[in-house]
Amino acid sequence: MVDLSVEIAGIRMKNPVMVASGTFGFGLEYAQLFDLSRLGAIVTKALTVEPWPGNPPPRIWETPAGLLNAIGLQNPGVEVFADEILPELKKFDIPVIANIAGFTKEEFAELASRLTGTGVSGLEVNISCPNVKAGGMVFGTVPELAAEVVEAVVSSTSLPVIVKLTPNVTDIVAVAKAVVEAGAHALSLINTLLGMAIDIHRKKPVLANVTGGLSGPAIRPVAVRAVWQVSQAVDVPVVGMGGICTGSDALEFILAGATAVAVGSANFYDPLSSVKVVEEIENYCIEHGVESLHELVGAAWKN
Amino acid sequence: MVDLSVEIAGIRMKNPVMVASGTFGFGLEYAQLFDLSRLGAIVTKALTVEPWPGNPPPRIWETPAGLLNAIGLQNPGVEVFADEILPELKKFDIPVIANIAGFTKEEFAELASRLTGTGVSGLEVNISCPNVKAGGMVFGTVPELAAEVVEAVVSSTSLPVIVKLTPNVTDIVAVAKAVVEAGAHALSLINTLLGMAIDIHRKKPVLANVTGGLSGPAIRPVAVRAVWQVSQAVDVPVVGMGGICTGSDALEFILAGATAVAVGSANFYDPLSSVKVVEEIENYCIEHGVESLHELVGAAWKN
Amino acid sequence: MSGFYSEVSSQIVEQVSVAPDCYLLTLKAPQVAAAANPGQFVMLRCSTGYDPFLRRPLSIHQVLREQGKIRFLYRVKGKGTAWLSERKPGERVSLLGPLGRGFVYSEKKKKGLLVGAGIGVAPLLFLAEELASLEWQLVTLIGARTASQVLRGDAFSRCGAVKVITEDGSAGERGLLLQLLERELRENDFDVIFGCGPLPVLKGIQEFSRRFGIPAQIALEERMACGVGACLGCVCQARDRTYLRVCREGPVFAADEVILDG
Amino acid sequence: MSGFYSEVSSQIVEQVSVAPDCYLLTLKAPQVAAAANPGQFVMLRCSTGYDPFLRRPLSIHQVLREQGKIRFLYRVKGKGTAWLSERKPGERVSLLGPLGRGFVYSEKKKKGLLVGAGIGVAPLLFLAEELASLEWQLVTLIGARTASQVLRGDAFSRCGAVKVITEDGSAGERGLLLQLLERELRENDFDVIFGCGPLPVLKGIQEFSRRFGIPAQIALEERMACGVGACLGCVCQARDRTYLRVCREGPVFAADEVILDG
Ligand SMILES: Cc1cc2nc3c(=O)[nH]c(=O)nc-3n(C[C@H](O)[C@H](O)[C@H](O)COP(=O)(O)OP(=O)(O)OC[C@H]3O[C@@H](n4cnc5c(N)ncnc54)[C@H](O)[C@@H]3O)c2cc1C
Ligand SMILES: Cc1cc2nc3c(=O)[nH]c(=O)nc-3n(C[C@H](O)[C@H](O)[C@H](O)COP(=O)(O)OP(=O)(O)OC[C@H]3O[C@@H](n4cnc5c(N)ncnc54)[C@H](O)[C@@H]3O)c2cc1C
Ligand SMILES: Cc1cc2nc3c(=O)[nH]c(=O)nc-3n(C[C@H](O)[C@H](O)[C@H](O)COP(=O)(O)O)c2cc1C
Ligand SMILES: Cc1cc2nc3c(=O)[nH]c(=O)nc-3n(C[C@H](O)[C@H](O)[C@H](O)COP(=O)(O)O)c2cc1C
Ligand code: FES
Ligand code: FES
Repeated sequence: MVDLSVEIAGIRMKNPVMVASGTFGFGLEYAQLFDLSRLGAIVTKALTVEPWPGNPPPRIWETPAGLLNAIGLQNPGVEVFADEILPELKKFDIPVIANIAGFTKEEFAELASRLTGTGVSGLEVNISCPNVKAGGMVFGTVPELAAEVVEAVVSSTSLPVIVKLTPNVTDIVAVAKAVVEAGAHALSLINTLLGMAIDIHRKKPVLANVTGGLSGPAIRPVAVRAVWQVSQAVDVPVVGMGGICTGSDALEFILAGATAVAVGSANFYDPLSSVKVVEEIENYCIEHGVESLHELVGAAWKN
Repeated sequence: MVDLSVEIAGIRMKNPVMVASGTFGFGLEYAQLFDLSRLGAIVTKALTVEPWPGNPPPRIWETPAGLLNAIGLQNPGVEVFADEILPELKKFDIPVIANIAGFTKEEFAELASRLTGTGVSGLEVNISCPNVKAGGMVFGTVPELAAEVVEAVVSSTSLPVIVKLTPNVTDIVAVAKAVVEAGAHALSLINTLLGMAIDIHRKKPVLANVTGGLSGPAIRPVAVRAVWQVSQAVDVPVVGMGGICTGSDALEFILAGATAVAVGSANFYDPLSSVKVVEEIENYCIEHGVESLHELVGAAWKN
Repeated sequence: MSGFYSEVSSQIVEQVSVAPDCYLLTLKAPQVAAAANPGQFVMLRCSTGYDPFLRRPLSIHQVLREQGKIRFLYRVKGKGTAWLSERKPGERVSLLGPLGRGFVYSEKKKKGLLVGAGIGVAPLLFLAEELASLEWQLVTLIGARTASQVLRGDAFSRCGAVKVITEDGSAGERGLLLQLLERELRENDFDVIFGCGPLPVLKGIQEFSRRFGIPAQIALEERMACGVGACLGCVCQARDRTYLRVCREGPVFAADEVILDG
Repeated sequence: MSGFYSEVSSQIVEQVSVAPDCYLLTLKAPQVAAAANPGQFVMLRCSTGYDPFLRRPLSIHQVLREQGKIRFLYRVKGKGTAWLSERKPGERVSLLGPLGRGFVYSEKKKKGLLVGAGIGVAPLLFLAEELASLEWQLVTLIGARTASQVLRGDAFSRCGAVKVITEDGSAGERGLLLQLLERELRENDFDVIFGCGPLPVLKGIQEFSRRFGIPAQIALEERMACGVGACLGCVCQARDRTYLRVCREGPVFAADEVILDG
């Protein structure tokens, strides 16, 4: 028996495979396709204080081995989530991590305190969304601003706090260190790369929002590099994501230093990919005589 | 007849399609495959002051819709280039742009002055190579350092100076403005994204250099976004590159604000892709009643 | 309405070209055949690797329930549909479905007007066959650029009357589909309109529905990533300016429910 | 040596499986057939889209000059070769070649020892046939894990003597190729050794070449992007520690010219 269980910031997971925020809705959409409790954790779509309409369409565009999205945080707001959606999700035996997005530091604090005690297992602080004008990625690109947000969140909740970083920076390690200093219990990386596409027939940007976030296999090398750099520089666990489609992809992140991983855009390619990733990691461990996943975390730089 | 000719920093090109540095050698490797003079310009592999051995292998790794490379500037040095290679290249009726890479500001200046008067049509200043320890990308990530290098180059040569930017920064517009201020006559963007891959069987990074530069269709959305942002912020022409494989890809860059484009990794996919891109741009212009390519430059934000 | 869906690997039974660039694809997919309602769609993976990466939405065109088969009618637009068109009987494709909310209709006999432009007839045949089996009285209007693009006319005529109009007059009348629609609504009585086609046609249906006071349902298209309501990528605008997911609240909407843009 | 190459779209004439996961592919490619030397390779595009993005290098296994055909012998390793193995006669593939510097040999009759491990026999058959036509005296040593992996033994035996060794003894002797090589060199005289196979075999050849004082030429492999010397991606280390391009200075090197790592 391979021990695949991991703990991220106090959140105990039976295996290291989560689904990435925004790519799995609130989980319920996929509940009939497979038993959600086969996953390590579910991360929700970003929640804002008020219900938020999001950006006008078109919101997505396919690119080579990836896609651009500019959803713009559409969500029913934290109240509806806590009162109506979370009770449904709790029926599954699986930690639920709420991805939160404030437009101000104060909103981040408000979201954190509102969700405390509701039964979510942790918070993922989204200071890296490239698709909103206020807040969003801006917080995540300046170490000082990022730290302020994290301090506000940590002081408003007893929940484990995972901070999600953007790769659209010169020095992701500097941001990582700043938020860990500010109290983050774990980091998750990466959010999408800022990109865009142009419709050559209309001679206009394809997305109504002009720019969007690039995700999918295309960005995997950038994500692995970010995990490699950050996991060596900080002492908190890292959740790796960015283009993970298969068990081998996930293992790249784990060997690079991730304690857990999230499957994002691959859910679109194959909605069963997250559970397949779990199986493939397990098979790899068996083949390689690995008894506990911990032996693999960061092995590419530890050994 | 469509007028495809463009001028970049005084370099007159019969069409806007170049080949990107490092993906086309010194051009001679491809000379027997097609008539090089069908292109707008050739950009050489990076030149250093001394012959440079480059990084140990493995140096390349395929990734979804792209590849990682860590060549590390292997080249025979500027002397051999000027004395032995350039005379061969001059036989073709096509501007040759020398890509230069110094490990110090002084070396950049030396390269610039050595190449002045040799017959190259311009310099592309590579302050964005992610694959060397000293110099390289570091210059390109700090606006002040970038500006210093550009000043040193501009004051050492009468040649047109194109500065090549890295996308691995929080704010590419800030770097662009700094180098234009410092005297750059044109900008080219983007160089590769910093990435890496891990061999899950050996449990080690795949590349001997650990990290490498990500190129190919995978990065195109990031490159188009960079061109869109920078071309609106500066008054010098922009050469767009990053994942261009087809005429439509090239047109995305032109509509986003690029006056010229470069075909890079696509040369590996199809060594004739650069000439096909020229043809496809021409056909598009005919279909869309475009008489001069200039009508299209930046049309996605101008109109 | 958005009931059970599954991910299945389905075997191709037949693939025939029915017009230039248009194919009729028959798959063995008993679960989908059993669960599908007219107007629903599936997400089909159109590659073996990552190119293209996203699945492609295709309407369920016809269901052969007893045989456990489903049919798609599609036009080759880009690389996904081109890949699909090269698949041969015996090969398998991965599909997710049935998805979305289809057409809504009563079991009682009524008079229905079906309006399909070009490849827009795709979701309408399944509907026509269901309604015909409920003994609805149907008129189907098919519009196309030219005769070869008039798709599946025979199959529709087994369900009721069919009127064809082409832009070049090479089949049926000469003119635009919306002209035919207007005349039809002027001359005959209908309880409901069901339409599918490009945006101008949908807008026309929306307008005539309002003007003639006849409820209409239209099937929308939007680029999709997940197809199941999870990514919020495929929205259209509701009358109250909120966003509705085409894959979940749609793809079929009451015509007066949505704002059609662009 | 690295002469004229071109980019051609070649028609597949035949594709047969010659062992588990191993295929013999015949293409119509008169230009390549006319220009190729033993040891050279081509870069084959193994997708219609961008997955995989890079072409795959394959050695020219056999040339049927009068017919304008070339053959490849390849093993399915990953997605590129898997894609190739699914191609059918009549389809076309895009290839660039012939590329690189092949084996060097004199027109005068000599005694040659060919050493091929597993799929490493691929570039050797073309060489064997050329040398045989120059009336060289040849011995070919073929090593494999098991009988089914002994490839093209018949074809080699038309060019000279063939000795087979397998790890499990299911064909020929039981043992390792390098043991057979050592004995052969001890017992018989050769003017030159030509080898291809995985790294340990190449290293063994390098060592025996030195020990027995017989010049050897070995065909190397390295991941390639351009295949024509432009990208500097495929280097190996020369004895003087500079880097040589496997695609241009190689893929065939004098054994004492390169440092084999890893
Ligand atoms: C619910 C639903 C049901 C459908 N049912 C059917 C059906 O039954 N039959 C059928 O034939 N089709 C149907 N479609 C449309 C079908 O999904 C598309 O034609 C298909 O996805 C095209 O994929 P492709 O890979 O072939 O083309 P792509 O390569 O994706 O696109 C082809 C070209 O069109 C351009 N393009 C695509 N979309 C846009 C856009 N929104 N704006 C600007 N340019 C664009 C692309 O850039 C590209 O150049 C349906 C769509 C939806 C949403
Ligand atoms: C000059 C030359 C001639 C060749 N001739 C032949 C021939 O005649 N016949 C033949 O069968 N093969 C030949 N090869 C090898 C052949 O090119 C490869 O097997 C092929 O490119 C594999 O492509 P693929 O897409 O099938 O596998 P890929 O998907 O590219 O690789 C398969 C697996 O191997 C792993 N992998 C590949 N390379 C490495 C590496 N360097 N380090 C670690 N992991 C790696 C990949 O990650 C992947 O998991 C030749 C190679 C060269 C350089
Ligand atoms: C459609 C879509 C919506 C997303 N929404 C969110 C979000 O609400 N909050 C967030 O932190 N990340 C969001 N992301 C980013 C993903 O969680 C993930 O970080 C990113 O897509 C990289 O992983 P991938 O390449 O596996 O998709 C979204 C991504 C996509 C594709
Ligand atoms: C193998 C390889 C070598 C490269 N060498 C250089 C170089 O020497 N100097 C430079 O400025 N850019 C170099 N580049 C970057 C390219 O010129 C180009 O900016 C980048 O690859 C993005 O374009 P592409 O996606 O079309 O390849 C290299 C890229 C590759 C793939
Ligand atoms: S396609 Fe994902 S919500 Fe509709
Ligand atoms: S593969 Fe490009 S130099 Fe050899």
